[in-house]
Amino acid sequence: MLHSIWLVIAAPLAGVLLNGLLGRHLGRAFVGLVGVGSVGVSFVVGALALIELGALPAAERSIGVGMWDWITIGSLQVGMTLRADALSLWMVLVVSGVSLLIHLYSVGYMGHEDERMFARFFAYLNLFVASMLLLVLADNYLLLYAGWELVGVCSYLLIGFWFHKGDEEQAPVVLVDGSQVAVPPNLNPPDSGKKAFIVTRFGDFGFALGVFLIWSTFGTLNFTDVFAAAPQVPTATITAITLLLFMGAIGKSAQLPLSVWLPDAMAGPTPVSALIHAATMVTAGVYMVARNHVLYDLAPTSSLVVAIVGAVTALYAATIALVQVDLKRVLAYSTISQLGYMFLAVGVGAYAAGMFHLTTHAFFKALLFLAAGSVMHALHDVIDIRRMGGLRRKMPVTWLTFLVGALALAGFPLTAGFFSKDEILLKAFEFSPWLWAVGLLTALVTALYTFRALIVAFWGQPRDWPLYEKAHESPPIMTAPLAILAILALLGGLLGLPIVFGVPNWLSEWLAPIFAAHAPAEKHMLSVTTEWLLLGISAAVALVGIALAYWLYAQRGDITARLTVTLRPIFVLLINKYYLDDIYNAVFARGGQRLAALLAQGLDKAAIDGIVDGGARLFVRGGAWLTQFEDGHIPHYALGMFVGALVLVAYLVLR
Amino acid sequence: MMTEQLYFPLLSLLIGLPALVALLLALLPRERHDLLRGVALGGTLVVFGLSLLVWFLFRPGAAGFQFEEDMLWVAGLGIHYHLGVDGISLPLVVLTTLLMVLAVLSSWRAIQEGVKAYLVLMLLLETGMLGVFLALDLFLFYVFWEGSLIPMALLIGRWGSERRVYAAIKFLLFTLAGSVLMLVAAIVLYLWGGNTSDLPQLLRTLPGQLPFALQSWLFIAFAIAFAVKVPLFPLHTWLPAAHVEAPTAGSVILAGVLLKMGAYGYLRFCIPLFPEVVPYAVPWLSILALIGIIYGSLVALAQEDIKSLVAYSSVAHMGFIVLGIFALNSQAMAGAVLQMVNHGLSTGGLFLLVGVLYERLHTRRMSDFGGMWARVPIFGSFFIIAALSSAGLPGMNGFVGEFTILLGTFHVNIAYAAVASFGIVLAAWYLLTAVRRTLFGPARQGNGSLTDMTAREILVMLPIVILFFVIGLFPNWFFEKINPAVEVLAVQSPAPQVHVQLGK
Amino acid sequence: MQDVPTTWFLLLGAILFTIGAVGVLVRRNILVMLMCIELMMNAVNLTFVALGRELGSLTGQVVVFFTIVVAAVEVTVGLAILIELNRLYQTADVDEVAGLKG
Amino acid sequence: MIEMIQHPLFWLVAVIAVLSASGVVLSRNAIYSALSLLANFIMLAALYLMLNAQFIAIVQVVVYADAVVVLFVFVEMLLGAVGRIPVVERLTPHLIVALVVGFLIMVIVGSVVYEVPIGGARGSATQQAINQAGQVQVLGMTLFTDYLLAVELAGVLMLVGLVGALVLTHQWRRERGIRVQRANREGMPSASAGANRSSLTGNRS
Repeated sequence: MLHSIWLVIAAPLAGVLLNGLLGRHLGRAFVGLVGVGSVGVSFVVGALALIELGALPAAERSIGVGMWDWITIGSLQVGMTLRADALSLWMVLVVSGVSLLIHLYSVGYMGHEDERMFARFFAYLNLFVASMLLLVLADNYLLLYAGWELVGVCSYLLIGFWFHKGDEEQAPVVLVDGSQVAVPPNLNPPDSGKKAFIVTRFGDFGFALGVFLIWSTFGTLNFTDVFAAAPQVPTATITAITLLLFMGAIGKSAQLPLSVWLPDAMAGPTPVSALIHAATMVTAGVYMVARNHVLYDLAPTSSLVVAIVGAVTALYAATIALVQVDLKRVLAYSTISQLGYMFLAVGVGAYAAGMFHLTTHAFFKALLFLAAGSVMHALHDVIDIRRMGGLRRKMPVTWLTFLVGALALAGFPLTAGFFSKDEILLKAFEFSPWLWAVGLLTALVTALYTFRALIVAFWGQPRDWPLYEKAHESPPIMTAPLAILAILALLGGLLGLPIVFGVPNWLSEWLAPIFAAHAPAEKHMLSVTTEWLLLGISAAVALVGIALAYWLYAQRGDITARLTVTLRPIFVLLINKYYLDDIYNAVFARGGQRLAALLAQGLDKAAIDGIVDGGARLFVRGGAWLTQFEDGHIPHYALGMFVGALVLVAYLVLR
Repeated sequence: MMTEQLYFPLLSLLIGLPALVALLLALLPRERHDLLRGVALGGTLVVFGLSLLVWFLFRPGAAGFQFEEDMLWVAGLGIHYHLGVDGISLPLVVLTTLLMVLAVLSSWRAIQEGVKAYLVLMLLLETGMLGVFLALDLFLFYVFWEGSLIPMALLIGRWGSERRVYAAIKFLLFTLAGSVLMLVAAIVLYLWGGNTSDLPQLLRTLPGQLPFALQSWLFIAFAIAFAVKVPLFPLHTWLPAAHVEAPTAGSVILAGVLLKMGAYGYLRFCIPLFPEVVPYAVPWLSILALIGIIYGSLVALAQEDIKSLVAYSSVAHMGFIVLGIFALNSQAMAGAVLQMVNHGLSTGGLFLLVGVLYERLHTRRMSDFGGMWARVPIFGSFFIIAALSSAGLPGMNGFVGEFTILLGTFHVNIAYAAVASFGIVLAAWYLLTAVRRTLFGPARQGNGSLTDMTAREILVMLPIVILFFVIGLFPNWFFEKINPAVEVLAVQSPAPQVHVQLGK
Repeated sequence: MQDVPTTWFLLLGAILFTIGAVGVLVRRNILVMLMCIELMMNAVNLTFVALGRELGSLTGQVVVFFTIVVAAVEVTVGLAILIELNRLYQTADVDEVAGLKG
Repeated sequence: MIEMIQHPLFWLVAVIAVLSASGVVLSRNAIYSALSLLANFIMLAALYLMLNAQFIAIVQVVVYADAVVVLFVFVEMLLGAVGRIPVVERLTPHLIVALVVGFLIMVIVGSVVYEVPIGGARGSATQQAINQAGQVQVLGMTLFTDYLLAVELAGVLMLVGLVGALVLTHQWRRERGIRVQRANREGMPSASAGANRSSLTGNRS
C-alpha cells in the first residue's frame, strides 16, 4: 500500500467528481455512501500503509512516491511527488479517521438540505479531505503550498455554504444592574468565508515568499534536499525562511495577529467547523512547523517567536472564550487557544508533543463541535447558550459525549487532553518557566470557560421553555460518531503516556525517526520528582478550574453576575474580542475599500483618464476654435488665400 | 537555416484561411444568419485544427523557429514575408485559434444585427492576430499589428454598448499613437540593419552596430508601443473603456489575445534586439508592472460594473506577465509565457460568463446581482471556478504561471517579488468580492426569470475549464515547448545573480 | 529706337494684378469679383507674353492660349453657379452667402 | 513708323488699362464694371500686339472682349437690380488687411520684376525666325505638335464646362434647388429663415 499512497488522495477526488458533477441525480443515500466510502478508502489505505511502514526498519521509513513531473523549467524541477513517512502517515490517519467520522455524522446533520446542496456539501468535504491529504503527503514545498491553498479554498466554500444567509444579530447581555452590553453580530456566511480566505491568504503571502527564498537559497524545493543542505546555510537566511513560513502558519492556524477569521468561520455548517476549523486544516500550521523542524532547530530566534506567539495566543483566545454567548464561538476561541498550545510545543522543540496534542485535540475538539452540532440540530440552529439550559435530560448521549470532550479539553486527569497538554507544559518548563506559567494560566482559564459553557448549556433549568420542549436527541448516525470520538478522547492519552509512568510513549517513539534524526542533543532532562510535581500541578489546576466553574456558574450565579458588573470594562473588552476585528475592519477592510475608491475615482477617472480625455478635448476645442475662421464668407477665404500666397512669395523672394 | 520536413506552407495557410473564410462569408447572402454563423464556426474550427497540427508537429526541446517560410515580399526594399513559430508564439497561436472558435460560438445569439459584417470582421481579426504572432519581419509584423487593430475597433464601435464609439476611438487612438512610434523605430532599425527588416537577419547583423543612445531611443519607442497594448500603468485607461463597451466576444478576444500582443512584442523584439539597453530598462518596466499589479487590483476592488472589474484585473494580471518577462531568467519568462495563455483562458472565461449574465439581465452592475447561485447553479460553478483560476488556485492554470513568475522574480529582486506577491492577496480580495456580490447573499427580486446556462454556453465554457485543470496539473506539456525559446532570451540577457547555490 | 522694355510690361502686369486682387477682396458683388478674377488672369497673361518675347520662346503664348480657354470655361461655369446662387439666396452679395463652413 | 510711337503708345495704353481696371473695381454699378472690363481687355489686346503676339491679341478680343464680357453683361441683365451693391460701406478690418495685402503684393512683385534680371535659356523663336514663317503659323505648329494633347484636353475641358453650365442652370435642378434652399434656410439664423420656419411649422400644425 505504501507505493499506492496516492490512492489516499485519489479516492476522495473521485468522490468529488462523482458527487460534484452528478450528485444531484444520484440521491442522498448514494451521495452519502460515496462521500463516506471514499474517505473510508483513504483511511483504510492510510492505515495499511502505516502498518507497512512500521514493518520497515526505522531508518528506511520514508518512501517517496513520484507520480509525474509537475513543473520543469531549467533548474526549477518540481515533481508531483508524495512522501510517506512516519509523520505524514500519522497525519493521514488522523485526518482521514476524523474525516470519516465527521462525514458519517454529516449524512445525518445535513439531511434536511435539498439534494443539490447535499451533494455539493459532500463534494466540498471530499475535496477538502483530498487537499488536506495532499498537504500532509507533499514531498516538496510547492506541493505543500498547493495543498495549503486548496484547503483554504475548501474552507472558503464551506464557510460560505449557506450563501443566502445574512448577518445574525445577537441579543445584548443584560447585567444585573439593568445595563446592557451589546454583543457583536455574527458575520454572515459568505462574508465570513471571504474574510477567512483573504486573511489566511495574507499569511500565505509570507509563506509563498518563504518558498521563493528556499528556492533562491537551495535551488530546490524538495524537503529532503533542503533539509540535507540546511546546515550549510547562514542562520540569518534560515531564520528569514522559517519566519516567512511561520507567517503562513499564523494565518492558517489563526494565531495572533491573524486570528480574527476563525470565530467567524463558525458561520459554516457545524461538521465543517469540526473537521476543518478544529481538527485538521487549522492544525496544518503546526504540521508545517513540525515538518520543517530541521529548519526551525537551526533558527532559535524563529522557534522562540513561534513559542511566544503560541503562548500569547493561547491565553488571549482563552480569555475571550470566557465570555462568549455563542456555543460554537466558545469552541472556536478554544481552538485558537489550543493551537497556541501546539505552537508553544513546536516552538520549544517538542515536536512530538505538538503532534500528540494535535491528535488528541482533533479527537476532543471534533467531539465538542459535533456535540454542539447535535444541540443545534435539536434546537433548530439556536446556538446562543443563554437560551439553553437543562439539556442533559433531553439529550443524554450528547450531554455525556460533550462532558467527555469538555473534560479532555479542560485537562481532567487521565483523559487524552491531560496527557498531551501536560507533555507540552513539561517541555515548556524545560525551555522557560515563564512560558510554562502562561500555559498553566491558560489551562486554568480553559477549564473555567469549558465548564462554563457546559454548565450553562446542559445544567440547571431550561431558560427557553418552548425551545426546550422541541429539543430531541439526534439520530444514531450522528450519535455513533460522537460515541467513537468520546472513546478516543478518553483513551487517546494512551498513545503518549508520560515517561514517568514507566511505559513507552508510543507516539513519541513512532515519530522519533523524523524528529530525532536531526534534533540537537537533548539539553537536559528534568528530574523525575519535578516531572511528577508538574504533572500534579497540571492536574490540580484542571480540577480547580472545573470546580471554580461549577461554583461560579452552577452554585453561585449571583456572584458571577455581580462580578460582571464590577469588571464591566474588562467584560466589554472581552466580548468585543479586544476590538481586534474592529481595528482590522477600520484599517484594512474599510481603509482598503476607501483607498480603492480613491484610486478609482480620483486617480484613474479624474487624473489619468482626465489627462487622456483632456488631451482629446484639447484637440476638439482647438478645432472648434479654428472653425471660427472658417465662417463661410468667401472674401475671408480669399483673403486667407492671398495672405498664404503672399507669405510663400515673400519666402521665395527673401530667401 | 534548414527548413522543416514539411514544405507545405502550414503557417501561411493558418494565417490565410480565416481571411479566405471571411471572403467566402462576404459572398454569402446576408439574411442567412445561421448559414453565416455555421460557415464562420467551421472556418475557425478548421483553423483551430490546423494550429493543433502545428502544436503536435512542433518539436519540443529545440530552440529557434520551426515551420519557417521565407520569401522576398517587397524585393526593392528587402522586406521579407517571413513566418515562423517558436515556443513563445506557439501557445499564443493555439490560444488565439481556440478563443476564436469560442468567440464565434458565444456570439451565436448575442449578435443579431449585422451578423455578416460581424463575422467577417472576426475572421479578419483572426488573420491579423495570427499574423502578429507568426511574422518574423518587422514590417510584416507591423502590417498585421495594425491590421488586427481595425477590425477590433470596428467590432467595439458597432456592436458595443452605450458608449461604444467613445471606447472604440479611444482604443484606436491609444494603440495607433503607440504603434506610430514603433513604425519609426522599425524604419531606423531597417536602415541601420543593412536595409533589411527580417528579424533573424537583424539579430545577426545588428549587434555592435547601434550606438547605445540610439538603442535606448529605439527601445523606448518599441516599449511604449507594447506598453499601450499590454497595457502598463499609466497607459491603461483605454482598456476598461474598451472592455466594458465591447461585445462579449470582443472582450474575450481583446483580453485573451490582443493584450498578449504587447507582452509578446517585448519578448520577440525588445529583449533580443536591444540587449545592451535591457538591464537599464528592467527597473522602469518592472516598477510600472508592479504599480499595475497593485493599482489594477485596488481599482478593480472599487468597481461597480463587473466587466470593469474584470478589465482592471487584466491590468493587474498583465503586470505579472511583464514583471516575469523582465525578470530575464528562464523560470520567470517561461512562467510569463504560460501566464499569457492562462490569463487568456481565465479572463476570457470570466468575460464569457459576464456575457451570459448580461444577455439575461441586461445589466452589469453588481448591485443588481446577488444570490444567483441558487437560481443558476451551473453558471455559479463556472463563475467560481473561473474566479479561482484567475486568483491563482493551485491545481489550476493561474497558479503555475504566477508561481513561476514570482519564483523567478524573487531570484532577481526580492522587493519586486514581495510587492507582486501581495498582489495575489489583493486578487483574492477583488475576485471573491465579485463572487460574493454576484452569487451569494439573498436572492434579488428582479432576477426571478433568470435561466441557467444553455448547452451551447456550457459547450463554450467547457474547453476553457478543462484547460484550467490540464495546464494546472500538467504544465510541463507547455513548458517543454516554451523552455528552449525563453532560455535563449535568458542567456542573451544578463544572467540573474545567484545568492547561494547549494543542494543537489 | 528700342522696343518697350519687358520690365515695363511686367510692372504693368503687377499693377493690374494688384488692382484685380484688391477688387476680389473688397468687392461684395460676386459678378464684380468674377470680373476682377478675369483682370488678374489677364495681368498674368500679359506677364507670360512679355516674358515669352524676352526669352524668344513661344511657350508663353501657348500658356496664354490655354489660360484663355480655361478662363472662358471658368467664366461660363462661374456665371452658371452665380445664377443658381442667385436663385437660392436672391442676392449676389457674398456677405449674404456664408454656407461654406463646417 | 509704328516703332516711332511705340513708347508713347505703350504709356497711353498702359494708363488706360490701369484706369479701366480701377473702373472695374470702383464702379458701383456692375454694368459700368463690365464696360470698364471691356476697355481693359481691348487695351491688353493692344499690348499683345506690341509684344508681337498677334494671334493672342485676336483671341483676346474674340474670347474675352466678345464672349466673356457679353456673358457678364448678359448675366447682369438677367439678375437685374441685385447687381447694385455698394463698393465700400465702411472700413472693416477685412478691408484694411485686403488693402495692405494688395499693397504688399505690388511691392514684392514689382520689386522683383524691377530688380531681378530675366534669366533662363533663350529659346529659338527669335524675332527673325517668327517673321520668316509667320507668327500664327509658328504658334499653330507648336500647338498641334508639342502641345497636341493639351489642346485636345482643352477641348474636352470646354465641353465639360459647357455641359456643366447647362446642368447647373437647367430647369430640373430648380425643384431640388428649392428643397436645398429650404434646408439651408432651416439652419441659417436670418429673419427670412425664421419666417420660413414658422410657415413650415404652421403648415404642419
